[in-house]
Amino acid sequence: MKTHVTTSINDETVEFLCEPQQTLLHVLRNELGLTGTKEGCGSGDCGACSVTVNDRLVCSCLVLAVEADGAKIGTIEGVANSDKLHVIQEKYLEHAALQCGICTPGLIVSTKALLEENPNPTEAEARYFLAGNLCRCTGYDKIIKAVMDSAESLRQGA
Amino acid sequence: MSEAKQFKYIGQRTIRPDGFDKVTGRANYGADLALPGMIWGKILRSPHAHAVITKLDTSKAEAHPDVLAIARFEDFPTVNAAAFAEGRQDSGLVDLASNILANKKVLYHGHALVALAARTEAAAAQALQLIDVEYEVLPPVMSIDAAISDDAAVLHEDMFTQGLAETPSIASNIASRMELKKGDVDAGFAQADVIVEREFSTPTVHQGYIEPHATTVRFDENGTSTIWCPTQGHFDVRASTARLLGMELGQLKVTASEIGGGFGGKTTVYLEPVAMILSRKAGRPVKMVMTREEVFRASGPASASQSRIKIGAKNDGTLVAMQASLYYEAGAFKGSPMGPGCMTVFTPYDVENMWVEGFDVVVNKAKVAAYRAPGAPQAEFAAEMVMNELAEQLAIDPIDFRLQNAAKEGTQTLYGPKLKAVGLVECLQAAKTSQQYQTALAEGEGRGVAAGFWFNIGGQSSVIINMNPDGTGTILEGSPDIGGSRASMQMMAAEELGIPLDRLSPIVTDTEHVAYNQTTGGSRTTFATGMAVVEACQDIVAQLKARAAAMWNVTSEQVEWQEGSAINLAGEDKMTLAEVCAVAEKTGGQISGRGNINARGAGPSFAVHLCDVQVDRDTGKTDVVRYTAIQDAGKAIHPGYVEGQYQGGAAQGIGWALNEEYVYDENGVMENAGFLDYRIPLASDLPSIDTIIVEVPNSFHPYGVRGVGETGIVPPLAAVGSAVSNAIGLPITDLPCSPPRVLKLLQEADQ
Amino acid sequence: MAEMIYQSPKSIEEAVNLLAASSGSVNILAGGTDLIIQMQASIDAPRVIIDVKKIAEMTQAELTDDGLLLGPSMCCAELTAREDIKALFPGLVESAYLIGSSQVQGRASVGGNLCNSSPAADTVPALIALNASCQILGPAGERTVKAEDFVTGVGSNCLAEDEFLRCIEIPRPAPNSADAYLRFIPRTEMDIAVAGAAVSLTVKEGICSSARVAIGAVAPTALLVPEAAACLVGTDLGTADLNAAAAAATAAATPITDRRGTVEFRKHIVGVLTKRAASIAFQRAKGN
Amino acid sequence: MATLILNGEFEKLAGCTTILITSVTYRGFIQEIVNQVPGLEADRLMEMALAIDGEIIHEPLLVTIPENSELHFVLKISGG
Repeated sequence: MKTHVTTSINDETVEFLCEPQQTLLHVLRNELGLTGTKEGCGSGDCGACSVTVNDRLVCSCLVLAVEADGAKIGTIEGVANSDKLHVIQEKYLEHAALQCGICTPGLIVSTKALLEENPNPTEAEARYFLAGNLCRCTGYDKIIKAVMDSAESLRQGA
Repeated sequence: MSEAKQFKYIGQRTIRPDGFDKVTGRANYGADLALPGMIWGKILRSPHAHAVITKLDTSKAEAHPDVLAIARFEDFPTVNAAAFAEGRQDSGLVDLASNILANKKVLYHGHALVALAARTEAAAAQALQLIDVEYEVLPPVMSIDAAISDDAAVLHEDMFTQGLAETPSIASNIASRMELKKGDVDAGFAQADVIVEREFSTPTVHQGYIEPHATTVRFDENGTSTIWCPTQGHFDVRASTARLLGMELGQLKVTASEIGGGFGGKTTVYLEPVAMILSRKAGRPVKMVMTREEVFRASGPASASQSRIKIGAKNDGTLVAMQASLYYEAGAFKGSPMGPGCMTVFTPYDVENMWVEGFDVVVNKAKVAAYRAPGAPQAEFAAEMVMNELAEQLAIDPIDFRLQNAAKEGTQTLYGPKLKAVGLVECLQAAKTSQQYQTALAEGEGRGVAAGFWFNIGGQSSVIINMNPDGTGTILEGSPDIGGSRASMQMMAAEELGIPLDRLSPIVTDTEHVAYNQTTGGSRTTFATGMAVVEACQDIVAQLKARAAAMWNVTSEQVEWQEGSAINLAGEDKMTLAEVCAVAEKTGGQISGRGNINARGAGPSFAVHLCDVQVDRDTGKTDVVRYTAIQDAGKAIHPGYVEGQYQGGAAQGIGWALNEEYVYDENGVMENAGFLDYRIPLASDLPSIDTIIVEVPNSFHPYGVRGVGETGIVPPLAAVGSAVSNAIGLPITDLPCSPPRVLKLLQEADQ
Repeated sequence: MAEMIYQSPKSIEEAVNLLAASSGSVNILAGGTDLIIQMQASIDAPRVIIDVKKIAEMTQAELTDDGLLLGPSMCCAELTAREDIKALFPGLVESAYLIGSSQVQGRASVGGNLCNSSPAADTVPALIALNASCQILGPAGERTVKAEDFVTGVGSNCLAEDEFLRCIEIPRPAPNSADAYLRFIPRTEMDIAVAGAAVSLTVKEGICSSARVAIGAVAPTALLVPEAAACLVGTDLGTADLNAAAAAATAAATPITDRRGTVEFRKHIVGVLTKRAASIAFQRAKGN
Repeated sequence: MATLILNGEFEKLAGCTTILITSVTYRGFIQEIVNQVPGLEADRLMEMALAIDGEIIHEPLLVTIPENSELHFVLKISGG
């Protein structure tokens, strides 16, 4: 029996029907067409599906879609303000912090969560906070530089 | 040549043209496409590593109300069992088919048996349970030693070792042997004051791309069938699928989606031909997506290897002889990268006497695929470990030791040609003066140095550039962009035409809009497709000059192209590119440039890596504390993405050296088929990886480009291995240097 | 696939009644970081899912004069952000911080970690070392079980089908007390513990006056190891004392060999961790 | 006159390490080898890439072989 869910995704009210065992990731991608959130493992080990639920960073593959009822969901599609990129997105591009780009949406959502929680992280804190976001292309160096540079700009109110 | 000339865009750190879509989540990857009426395909996989299929009954599944199609080996029209028996099929095609849908025998745990398509993903998963299979289980052959032993179970009754003086009459698990030699190694070793000989092993590892294989296909009876998939080579996906299904190339359009990592692992097909069979039978579009577990069990990992290396030197540090025996696991079907392994193992050194033999061995593991400089990391790991041990015995600095024997222009390689200008010496010198090498080691730290070589390739690339009336242009290329190559195509075109970057949009188009392009691999794209882009631009410039000449009523010879404008040498006139395009209508129609080439003269590249580690002697755990990757790029078009290739290769190599390995149980079942227990490096596992770009131009490329994608994974295995060895004061011979293995070495040494 | 029902009670009472009413395959959903993976993996998923995160008490933590009343479903990210709790129980907070990634800590909870009852659960040794007890609620009423008795085997615990974990109580430590938890993994993050050790102790005039040592991932359940604690009590944790405690932990361990480590490796490592965790707790208790 | 240098299996089959080549076309070059060394089959040779003075050419069908050049057969490399 499908359940009716009313939720907020990137500050827009969204309603959908889902099976109780469907994950939030599955519904975002396959029912709502929000494919910016990626699936790399389906077991919470890669972070490609990172979203925020009530402003807390989670793997959407480890959240049931029904749990979204009455909650506030944030996805990569909501990070930029229409065509105006968020500072973090600009810094990822400036620092060449992506190659294939499949991990990038998850990393940007996680970086945003990190900097909202800790606006002035050390490099080590950034590396540990982002340990759940696997990237196989970059060796992380440019990602971390982009994160530190984003933090700097945001502190200066960019 | 590139040294002299000042560039406007080449060498700048521009913003990649595909960047906006990738940071906003708009970019569409393999699993992101949904078609109207689409159904879901899933695959039943073998629970045994080695078995004969005695019964395969799909009738119950076919009866399931939601199941619309079933696919099995017999559904490959051009590769049926009969043709196989009569030996009419080339074995490559049969192996390809038998790997994606098993034929009579399953050869590894996870081997695809049969596929079905159902209305929903859940129904497809459920229906798989209804398929009735019976097996006669055979003993799994899980290592090179087991595979080559006389009493080994034979995987393929029709496989007789190739490359021997005479082909044996008894089938074995050794697919082929190769031998390369120059000079006389025995005479060489006779002159040696010091000889080091050791045996090494490396485990089965996976490329570990974050995006699982996925595809969405639609079979069209009367028109063009379509495939959407993440691949390094959509033209080759088209070729394989067409051959397996007996289709004409013109009946099949393949679109390369954005690709979430490949590293060589997405250069072949697994799902696409199977999905096409299902779509043809069901008359509906079919989508298939591998789970992460399926990716580990049934895509193409990289060969495990065993090797024996013997190197001799004189007391003054001169190398006199190098000898290697290299064994590579191919997985279930022949075709490991043993050949390139033999050809690369000693290439960094200019030594008179060399002898190398290699063996391609089949085992009950997934068929290997390419992985970044395929074959080279395993072989050069072993060679470089011995080089460092020799340097230590000779009490010579390991960089000086390599400098003394380094390959350079004119060096006769073991694999054939003499080297043209290469940058190994420059890389070694840069390493010597690097900040890391100048930094003293702290208590308990160890340092490792290693060199690495990879050929790089050229090959076929086809590019079309269409100019618009307003002077903007579209670059149509057919090389899937796995690391930012669209940025370098845009930069090279803007440089050639002399117009701003944002006037040109590079697009990786489908198989219908440009002619054949070889797969993105072999570090060929910025080199070869870049050459095609330059050729297409030169084609356009010639036309622009002719059009301007027509407007001025002079000959083309009287027109010169300077910084994006036509100049009339006969007068004062000048027309910008946009102005010429605007009058194209009057001067003979719109302007397109074409560059269809088969690029030669790929520039070999060398790298040198430095690794410092700290080893916890109580637990055997290694932390990488400093790392520097130095490599000859020939010319870095976009330094940011060149550094990214160095850093990415280094990170993968560090993972290979420290923690990555397939762990199998006694039945040949992989026990760690997930990112939880197949441990690729995390952000918190790595220090910042410093890079030094060396530029010794490749004379065959208009900008001096060499490939940079692969060489960076070659040195890390020995750089890390030697650093650990240096830290614990014991030899390292087997990868990975995981904590239990290192602790065991320390404990054995204490007793 | 079996029809599944999702319930999200708003009160403890509602949860008790739902649990009593739903016979057969029923699961409590806390963070779901284990349950949801199990659900996706198995064809026959549980028929009833009771999500307890919408019950306020289940996700709150209160420090009283007696100690900590921890809502079992408070996510680790929220727990590790609580400086007041960290000040009293640094080892427990460390163990919660070590569970999975930032993303997983946004969901996973100490109660979920207990109820999933994995031998490698990071917070369980920490709870045992802190002498924690578990308030269990069912139709028959409430009962209390010591943390070391809660988990009964690999993936099994003392909860009856109609019971659930309502609260975790941790007594307020005596003055000059501290705890520490260490685990060993091959990488720096993300892995499942190969071995873990938690030590909680009290110091009087530079001497360890009382201690509890618990080890994880080296037996079917996390173990309290009094023999190891005995090696510490009455000492200033000199090298010999620490080595004795390590040896006792190694002796108490009965691990298995699997893809994450061999018997020999795990027995050795749990000793090393016990030694190191004891030193850290000792330094903390002495206030440096 | 160009010099073909043989290695590995080809050297074994040929029983020599160098062959002098007079033809300037690839087709003639292959024919010349087969004539001189019956052990070497044209098909096998034409599966290989050809290196002319160090430049590796995967599809040499239309090359002209320069005077005094050094030639090697090289296994075709694909890469990752």
